Amino acid sequence: METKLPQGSKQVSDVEVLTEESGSSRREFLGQSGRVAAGVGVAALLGNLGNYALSYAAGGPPIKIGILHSLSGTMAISEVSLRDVVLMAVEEINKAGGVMGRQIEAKVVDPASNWDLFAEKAKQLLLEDKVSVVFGCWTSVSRKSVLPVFEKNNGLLFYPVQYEGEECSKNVFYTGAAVNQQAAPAVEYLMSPEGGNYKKFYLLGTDYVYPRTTNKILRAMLLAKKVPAANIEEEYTPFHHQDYQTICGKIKKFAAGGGAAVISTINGDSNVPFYKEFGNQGLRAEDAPIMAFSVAEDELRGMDTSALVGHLAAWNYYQSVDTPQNKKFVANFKAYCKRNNLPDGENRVTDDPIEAAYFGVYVWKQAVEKAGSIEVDAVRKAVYGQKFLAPGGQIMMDEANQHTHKPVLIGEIMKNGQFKVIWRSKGLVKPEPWSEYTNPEKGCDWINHQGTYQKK
Amino acid sequence: MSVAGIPMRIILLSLVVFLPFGSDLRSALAAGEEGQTTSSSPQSANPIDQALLDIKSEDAAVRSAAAALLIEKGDASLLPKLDEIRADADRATRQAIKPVIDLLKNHANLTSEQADTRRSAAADLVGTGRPEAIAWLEASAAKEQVWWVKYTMEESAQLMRLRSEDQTVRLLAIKKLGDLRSQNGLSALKEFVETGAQSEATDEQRALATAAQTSVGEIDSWFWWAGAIETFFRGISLSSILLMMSLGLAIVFGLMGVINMAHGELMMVGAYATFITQQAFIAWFSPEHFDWYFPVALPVAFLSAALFGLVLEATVIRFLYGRLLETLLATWGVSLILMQAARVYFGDLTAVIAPQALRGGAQVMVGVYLPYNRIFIIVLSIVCVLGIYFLLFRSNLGVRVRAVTQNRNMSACLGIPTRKVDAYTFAFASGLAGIAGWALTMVGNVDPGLGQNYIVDAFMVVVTGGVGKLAGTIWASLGIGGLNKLIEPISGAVYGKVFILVGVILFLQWRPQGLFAAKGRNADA
Amino acid sequence: MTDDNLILNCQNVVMDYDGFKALNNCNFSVHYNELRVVIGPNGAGKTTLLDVICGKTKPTSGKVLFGKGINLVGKNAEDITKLGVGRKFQAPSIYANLSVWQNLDLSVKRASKGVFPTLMGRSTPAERERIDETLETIGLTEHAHDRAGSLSHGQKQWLEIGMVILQDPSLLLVDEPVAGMSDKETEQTGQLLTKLSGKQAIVVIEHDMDFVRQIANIVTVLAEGTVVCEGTVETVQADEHVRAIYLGRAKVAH
Amino acid sequence: MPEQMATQQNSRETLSFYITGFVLLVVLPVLNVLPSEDSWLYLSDFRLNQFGKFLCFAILALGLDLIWGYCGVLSMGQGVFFGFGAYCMGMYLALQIGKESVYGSELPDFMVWTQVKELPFFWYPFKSFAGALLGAILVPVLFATIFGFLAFRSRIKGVYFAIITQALAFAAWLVFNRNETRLGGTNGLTDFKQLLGYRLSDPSTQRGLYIMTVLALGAAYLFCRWIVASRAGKVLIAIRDSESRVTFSGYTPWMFKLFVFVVAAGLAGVSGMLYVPQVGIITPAQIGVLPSLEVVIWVAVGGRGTLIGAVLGAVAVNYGRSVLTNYFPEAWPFILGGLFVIVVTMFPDGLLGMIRKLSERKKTPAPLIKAEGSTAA
Repeated sequence: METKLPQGSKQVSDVEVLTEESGSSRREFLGQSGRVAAGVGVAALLGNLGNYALSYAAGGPPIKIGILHSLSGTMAISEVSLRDVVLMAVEEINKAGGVMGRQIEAKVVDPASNWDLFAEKAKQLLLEDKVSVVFGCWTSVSRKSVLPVFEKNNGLLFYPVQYEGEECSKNVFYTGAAVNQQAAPAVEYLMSPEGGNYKKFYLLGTDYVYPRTTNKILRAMLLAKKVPAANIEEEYTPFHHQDYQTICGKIKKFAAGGGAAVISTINGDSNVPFYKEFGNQGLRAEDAPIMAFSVAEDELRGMDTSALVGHLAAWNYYQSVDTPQNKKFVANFKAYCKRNNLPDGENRVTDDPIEAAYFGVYVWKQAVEKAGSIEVDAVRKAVYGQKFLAPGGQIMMDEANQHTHKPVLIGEIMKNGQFKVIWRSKGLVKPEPWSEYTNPEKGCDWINHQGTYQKK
Repeated sequence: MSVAGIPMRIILLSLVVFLPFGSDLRSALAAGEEGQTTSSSPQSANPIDQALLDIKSEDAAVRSAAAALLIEKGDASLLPKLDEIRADADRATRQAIKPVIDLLKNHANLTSEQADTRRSAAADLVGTGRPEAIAWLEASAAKEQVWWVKYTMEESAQLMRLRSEDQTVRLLAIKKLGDLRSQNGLSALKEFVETGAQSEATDEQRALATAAQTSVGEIDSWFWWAGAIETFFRGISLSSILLMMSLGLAIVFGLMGVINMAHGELMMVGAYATFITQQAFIAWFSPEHFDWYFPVALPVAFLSAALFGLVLEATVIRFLYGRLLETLLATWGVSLILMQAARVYFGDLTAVIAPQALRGGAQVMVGVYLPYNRIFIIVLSIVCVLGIYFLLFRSNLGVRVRAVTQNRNMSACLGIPTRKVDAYTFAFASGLAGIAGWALTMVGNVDPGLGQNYIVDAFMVVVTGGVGKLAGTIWASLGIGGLNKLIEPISGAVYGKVFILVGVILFLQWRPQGLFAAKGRNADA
Repeated sequence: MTDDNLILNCQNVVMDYDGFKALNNCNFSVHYNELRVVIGPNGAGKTTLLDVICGKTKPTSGKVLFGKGINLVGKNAEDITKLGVGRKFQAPSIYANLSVWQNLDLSVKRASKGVFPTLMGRSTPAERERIDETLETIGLTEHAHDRAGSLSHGQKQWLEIGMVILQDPSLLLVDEPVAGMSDKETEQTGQLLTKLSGKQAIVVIEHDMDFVRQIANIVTVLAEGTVVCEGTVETVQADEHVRAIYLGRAKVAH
Repeated sequence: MPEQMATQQNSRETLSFYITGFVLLVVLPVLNVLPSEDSWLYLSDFRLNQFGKFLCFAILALGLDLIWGYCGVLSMGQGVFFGFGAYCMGMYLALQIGKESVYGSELPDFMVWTQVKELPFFWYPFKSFAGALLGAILVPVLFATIFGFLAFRSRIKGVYFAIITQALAFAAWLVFNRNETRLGGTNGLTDFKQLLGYRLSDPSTQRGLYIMTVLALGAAYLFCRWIVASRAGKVLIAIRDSESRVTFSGYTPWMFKLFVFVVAAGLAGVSGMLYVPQVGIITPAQIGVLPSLEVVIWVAVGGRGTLIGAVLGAVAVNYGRSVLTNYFPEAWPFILGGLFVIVVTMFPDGLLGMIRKLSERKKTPAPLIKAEGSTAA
């Protein structure tokens, strides 16, 4: 098997990138005019039209599933891709004969980046549309807001994004990473000789539950690894914060003398101003690398990557992962976006949450077939221990704790917005919803216990 | 998807589903790697070539010996080979190879053409900890022309001297670092102070501690001032952004009696115009001319925002003259529409690549580094203010605009085409927003929410400054921006903003009409 | 210096707008139950004088003594109104979206006009009677329940006068009441003002010399912020200084 | 003769009030309970609950209508007062979760992950239901009193006031988003379990809450109508038409503005208080600039200056949103923005104004409230 990553081995020069892209950019530039009309209408219709034609082909009435991702508002930028990939998976499955011979019918709703609306739309999917499973949510806030709805009505949610852990709901399957599958190994890597022996850590995040909890765990971990408290700095900025002058000044001071790294859980549109300011204030990736947990290919797609090159990220999957099934997946996704006139068409990229959303659908399909039913409790039991060859490689659902065993990959940002994998974990990492550093006494188990339990 | 593709896909899918689950992904993926690294190669006569092979050895001692040899004998010509090895290497090899690459690369870079590269190399050499680098650094420093690079080389050399065994060398280095006001030396110096303060410290350590204490004092007081200057600069920088935004707002508010909530979205139009210009350059021009897109984007941004402004004026605002609150609400609606249109059309985060000239910054003195993009915006805002001043107070058009402002009917009687003046004024203010958007692409991203980020602050500036007074807008933006940056290090960004709001409300208690209230008979008509 | 017969006594009032002195050491006094007309060229400071008296603007310096020696300077407009100064603006200032009757009802003088008394209060029969009387006086009985905004210009002016009357002011300030009125309306307005002058002091600002002649007893001429001349219509018209001001102005203006 | 007209209109209004009340209070819940789930008459729990949410918004809209529609003072910060009420109730509900929480702690979940060890002092009053009820009304009222006093007394008017309240909404949004505020940050408060011992997940509890909301809306409507019909109500309109005239009639306009601003804030608090148990979550997203402005559009669409218009607008816009986001999710901001523009420029009287114009074309008396557009600063 070829292990060289194409982007890793070939040093793509500045000029090459520009010329390489020029062909498609021109097309894109010229073709944009037709997109406005298409964009508005298509999104809404996709959910239904594509599937109706096939839905009554064989095996009984279609199985209804729900897709709960923001298609408007601030989170749309990230979440629209997840809707796209779930619909793509549904299309693939339907073409391949559906689930137990029944077609899948996807019901797409738009909670509009409004957390309250998430709860309402979740209710609607479960109570009105009576869907058998929901794929959805991005932010922890939205998940927290729909959680009571799913628990109350015994629904099933596949949640595809890395998150802060400390949750163990039997109505949710977490296909993204827990903290010990992303953040903790990344910081351990930075502390290792290979990673650069970093000794001081500036934990910078957007002010919400994921960064707060992650940093809480990281701080406990760093303290346990004998990093003095004085060498850990923690700071939070509001959503959409734009002016990072003061913070970069602080980091500069913090990093003077070397040995410092920035652990960034900055979310969304704040990243560009942050990285720009970081570079413009004379800080370099060599002085103080930024290790990010919320910057993936999809976010980099639109960014000016020149300010980001050399900085790091930790995920469980990159588009550049070199497996045959991934090549196919990436090509399929681009083709799907182009075929359906989605914005940016074949320039779209895949990333970790997109992959997690994608294999979530297949895991559910396998579980339904194993259970021979779409009934939530039966499906849930069948999910435990399911394995699937995801684009990034084999993954496994945990036997008891609702989470996913995944590999951890640390990547370096390259000029073309892709990642060069510079470190990977040995095998799959077992998910720990309750961190060993902050909640060593707690565990999550729905087979032998009722969810969260106290370890003896 | 073609019809032929379907069976293909089904086969693939079933393959995927029924693939044996036992196989460990990691081993599958890594198979190639291991195969390569274990293959040992024949002996070679050249010691360097031999070392290049040895460094891949599984024996740690062999590896480190090879590394030592490479550092001693090697030069920059080895780098491509080393990089090649590194790309395929396993973890242990990488770790062994890293210091070699670091040292050789940085040594070579000390004589680079680029000042930045030389400086980076000088800074990075400290991390290698190899004493031979001191001589390189000092030799380069002697020849160096750029003061900041020279400074870094000297600083790095002294930082490495701190690790010397020789007491006098260390003492001298400590003193030198103090003289250099070296911020990078601060943590090391503080360590000396701490060691010296311990009860079991030797006399030598105490002497070092005393010297270090003096140096730390020097550095600290220097950086207090440097910090103050940087904070001041940041305040000015934020103020200039606010000013750029508020100028257009103040014009339409003061001269036309229109509150334009879509002003931020007109900025967004300017930013997207810049982005489109960039895309056009990528598509149609050769890469070496790429940086020209930015100056070209200025008129594009101005004109496109002005055009949007014209349309907005003609379709919405002209029905609402004299109805301030209604203009506020209607333009808010327009802003929602423009934002969503951008979201649907551009779909995503898009960003503009800064031209080379606006990247990085200038080291004006030790501890004070001013980013070029910020300096650029400050200068731009000054230019805009001067431009507006001349246009409004020194040009024919300006006289007409002010005439219409003061007495619409009379102006109409005197033959001034008031409709046109309205439209042009609004378009001009919109164009200003476009310029602000153009400039903002240098500090942030281009996204549909661009306008919303600063709009509330900009309105606060207009309200605080007083309606229709250019000077008020300038002073208010300086005040709000400066205060914000002054408070922020203490209170954090959020509470800083809250303090500012409370401040503005209290300020309006004292001066309800703003800083520069229009006085006169019709003041509160 | 106080004169028992004076309801209003402005002493050395200066109103300085950024260097432009709208009122410049203006001394102006009015007796109880007098109908006084103030004339003067544009920009003479007539409206400013009324603004200063009723508390709309604060003078730069000077005193405005009202009734038994109360200085109005520094008091806010509501309080001055409660003391008994009524003001009618040049442009009709009425509540367009309320009925005529409601317009008047809001203006009736009441013990308290605070929020809660207003919230709870209902019109007493006596108040209704007064409102009806006033409607009669200003000739709007038939329009009592029309939206005030639908009245003609002259009717709006009368309505505003009616509103001011209901406040029972002892001093009524009227700014150009007949501007834009037809001849007939002007005459009726004149009669209305004359009728009222028996009960309260009235200061009228006016340009229309015919109207001035119809109503005026004593005329004060204001120019460049000071009183230039005071006396009967005839005296004033004969005054050389006054003629110079008007003619001089006229030359410049045309 | 005028009284006759007024009473005629009054009786018509009273009748429609009773009919609407009957439908909301009796017919809808009965449709929810009696028919079988397959019947076309059946109103699902979800829909009833959703309707309850709309009615909460209607209370919020009533408040804004008083201050903006009648008094002409545009407050773009109503979301803040709504949020105060909602958070007060939310804090009570969060404390009622107790050991049922994810972390099994007596403290609300978010305090566990933000490492708050002890309940902050300002949470204590909300341990009791009475404290929450009182807080939900008093907190917005007190805050509005202070803010309004500062703003109105110094004669901050028109757009100045609008911009200041918008800044208020923005600042409040930032502060509530901050985890140091100890109110749950961006996540807000959620995962509520019970209210006074009733499980919030029970349809019957939700039905009860719905009925409470209808009753509150009815009371709020009557209260507003009483204000509007009183002489003070006329003063409000008078202030809108000609503030200086009001001053020269001996009233102190800023006191009336303050009064009505405080009433609006109190109504917003009540609305928020009822909203939380029905929706089950409150986050800063409901406090910011956009939600505050959406209230304005409800009122504008329904018809400002008419109480029924405000109620109608709130329900219609929200219902439209709920339906349209299902079919054209990406189009909703266009529709909302378009509504702003069209209503403001072409239909200043909103839906109700249009209906009136159509139905009363032949009858002469113009509607009492007609937007003259004279609300300049």
